[in-house]
Amino acid sequence: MISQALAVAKKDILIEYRAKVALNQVIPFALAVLLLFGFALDTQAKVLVEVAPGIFWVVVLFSSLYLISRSMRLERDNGAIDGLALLGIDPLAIFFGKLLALFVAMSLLEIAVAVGILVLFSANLGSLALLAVSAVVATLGICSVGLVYGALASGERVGESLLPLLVLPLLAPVLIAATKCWSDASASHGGIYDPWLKLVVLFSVVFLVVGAVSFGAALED
Amino acid sequence: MSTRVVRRIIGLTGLLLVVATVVMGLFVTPPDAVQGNLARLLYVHPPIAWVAYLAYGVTSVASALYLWRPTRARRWDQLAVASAEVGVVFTGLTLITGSIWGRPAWGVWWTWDARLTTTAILFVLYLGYLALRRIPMSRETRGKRSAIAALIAFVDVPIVHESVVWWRTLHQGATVATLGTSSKIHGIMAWTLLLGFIAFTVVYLWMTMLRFQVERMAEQLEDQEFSNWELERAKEGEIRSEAIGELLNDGTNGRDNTLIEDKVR
Amino acid sequence: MDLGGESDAIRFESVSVLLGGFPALLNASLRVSHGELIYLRGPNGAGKTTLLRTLAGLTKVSRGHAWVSGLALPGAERALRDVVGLVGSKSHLYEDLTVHENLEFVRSILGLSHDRTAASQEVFGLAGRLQRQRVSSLSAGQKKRVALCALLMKNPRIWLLDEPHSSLDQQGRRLLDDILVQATSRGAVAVVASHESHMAGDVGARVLELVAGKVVDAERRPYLPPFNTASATESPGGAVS
Amino acid sequence: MNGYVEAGYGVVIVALGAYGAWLAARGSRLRRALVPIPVDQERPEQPKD
Repeated sequence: MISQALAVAKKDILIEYRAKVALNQVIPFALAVLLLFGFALDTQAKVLVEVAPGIFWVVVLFSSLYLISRSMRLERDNGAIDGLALLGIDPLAIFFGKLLALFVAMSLLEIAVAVGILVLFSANLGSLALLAVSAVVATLGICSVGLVYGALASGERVGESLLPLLVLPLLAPVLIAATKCWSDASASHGGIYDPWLKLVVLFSVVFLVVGAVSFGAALED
Repeated sequence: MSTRVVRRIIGLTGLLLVVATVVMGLFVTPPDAVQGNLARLLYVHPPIAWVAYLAYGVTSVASALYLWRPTRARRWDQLAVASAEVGVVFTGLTLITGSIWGRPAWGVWWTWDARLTTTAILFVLYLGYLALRRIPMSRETRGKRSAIAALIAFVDVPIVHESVVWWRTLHQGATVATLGTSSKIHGIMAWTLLLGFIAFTVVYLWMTMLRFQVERMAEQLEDQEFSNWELERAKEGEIRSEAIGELLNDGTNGRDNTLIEDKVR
Repeated sequence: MDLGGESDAIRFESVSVLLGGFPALLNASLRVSHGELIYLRGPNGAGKTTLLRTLAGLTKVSRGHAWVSGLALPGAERALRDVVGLVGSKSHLYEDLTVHENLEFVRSILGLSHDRTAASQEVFGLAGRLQRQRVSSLSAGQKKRVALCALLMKNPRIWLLDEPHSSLDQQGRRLLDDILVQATSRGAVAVVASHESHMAGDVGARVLELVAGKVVDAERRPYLPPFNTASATESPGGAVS
Repeated sequence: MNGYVEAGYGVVIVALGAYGAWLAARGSRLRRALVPIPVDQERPEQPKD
């Protein structure tokens, strides 16, 4: 199972390395949105610093939709998902393999957006440990929710435009808790034991379990 | 047939109870000491919100029963969608009546209070659920996938609620509790509120039964069409030469098909 | 489970498959013994692809019962996928990966040896510079060769091929026929949907015809367009069994 | 009273009424499609006689 999952992850990362969709399309998109937020909020330095954590997660969530639907589209093109089924892969291996690959792409995206916010909004990071841990855990939750819903809406062309409607409301707790984590971190009064981090962990653990349990059933017809 | 009669009786009862609630709420009960006439919304808003949560609870249970193999049956999927659709209607009404109440009471149409925000997210989640069901899929696939979506939403709602409570701890307490503990709630007001709860629950019952029947009949219609397919598919492969000749005849499509040379001439 | 169903390689008993309410297969019955090579033909929309996908466990049997390689359908789809191989109208390949990377992925999932990949690539002429080519830059025929190569690597008990001849060149077709003849002589079963069923005689295949979702023995109902009797010469091999 | 109360009651009654009516219409349309009434089938033939 683990070797199969790693093979799936390796395949997805290799495809990303070849096609560079995250690097050439999604990250520039995220940075463009950051600039637009700057214009919309009238470059009032104080406001920008205050809302920076929220903007970070909103931009990451919106951009992640592209990565998620890209990840599922890979398997739909040429009926690759049938190919995977015919190779007899454990759906759990597909889930964790794709999760790992999506996580890598999301991490690149988050680093780019974070750097963009630091430079453009002159925000400060504060407690780096809290930031890093909350981002990693939140990303795992986002990816697993995204993959399950990607599988639920997959198989049909109309499904792709449905993904945001299905995923975004579910991710409200992550947005709230991860944003608060960053706020606490930048105010430097949060440590690893920040209460908001607990909510992020709760969400991600719940959705990793739910995702692992339901991904196979969602994929099967 | 008998279920139809039962449904009609339930429908009529619901109608009568709603009419009674409206009459009691608008004309019989006295205005509240604090909120005045505005408190009359108490008899519709909380009951409708309760029905919305009840509907999603039914959808979740039905979805779980559909997903669990030993109890998997078409009726659970049909019940899930019936209850979810009625739930969306009631959630929409909860948001609207809440907003109408909030404007004069708090001075704003919307406040980021935990209950309101959770209800709004619930509304969007189940709109997504209904949209997912509209994607063309085989019946079994749709049943399974939408049941998964319903259960994920069910798992998510408490987390949303908790996070919003933490996020905005400043919010007024539960409406019923506030009015109840202030002990200014009149006897007749309590009875009317109870009447409202019963009335809208009966209406929910009627609507869900009807929606369930609609879903059921739509599937029966699909099955009925299956038997027609046999005749239709048997005709496949016939080549209708006469019809082709007819279609190729000039002038039958109402357009001038004559060659350009003819026109020039 | 039915004993008769287990002794046949493939057995369908009035199987219907509904695709969104449309019965792509309608009360189809079918028996195939071990070691048989089947050519499946029929007009467009007759259900050939659906039959193959059902045999592969990718589409569920809606009504009726089927046994494939002793596995009962509906029910054993997951187990069935381990013993079948399918090359369909879709290549199941990743366009952004090279030929070798695609096959390497298949190899690593199936846990095969590197030698096996190399030898299969050699057979299909995919070993040289071509293996470093991205799939997106290949022609339709080359993609088919890659898909068939993956199938050969898997060496399934049941080979399912949907129009494999359509984009292959002469050499490719002979190669494929050779593989199928050798595989079936070792007890495997091959079901090939093809319009080129006049070639069936060359490989000793039995021809089955699928009409409007039902399987018809070619001997009983010759495939003749209703008013074009001149094309009767198109199906001389139809009666071979 | 004060407009808000009437609006609240009105919205609820109109929305539930509309949804209920829509459901009932869908139900009766499906019921008609499901059970082909023999009388309906005979009617077109009557003018021929």
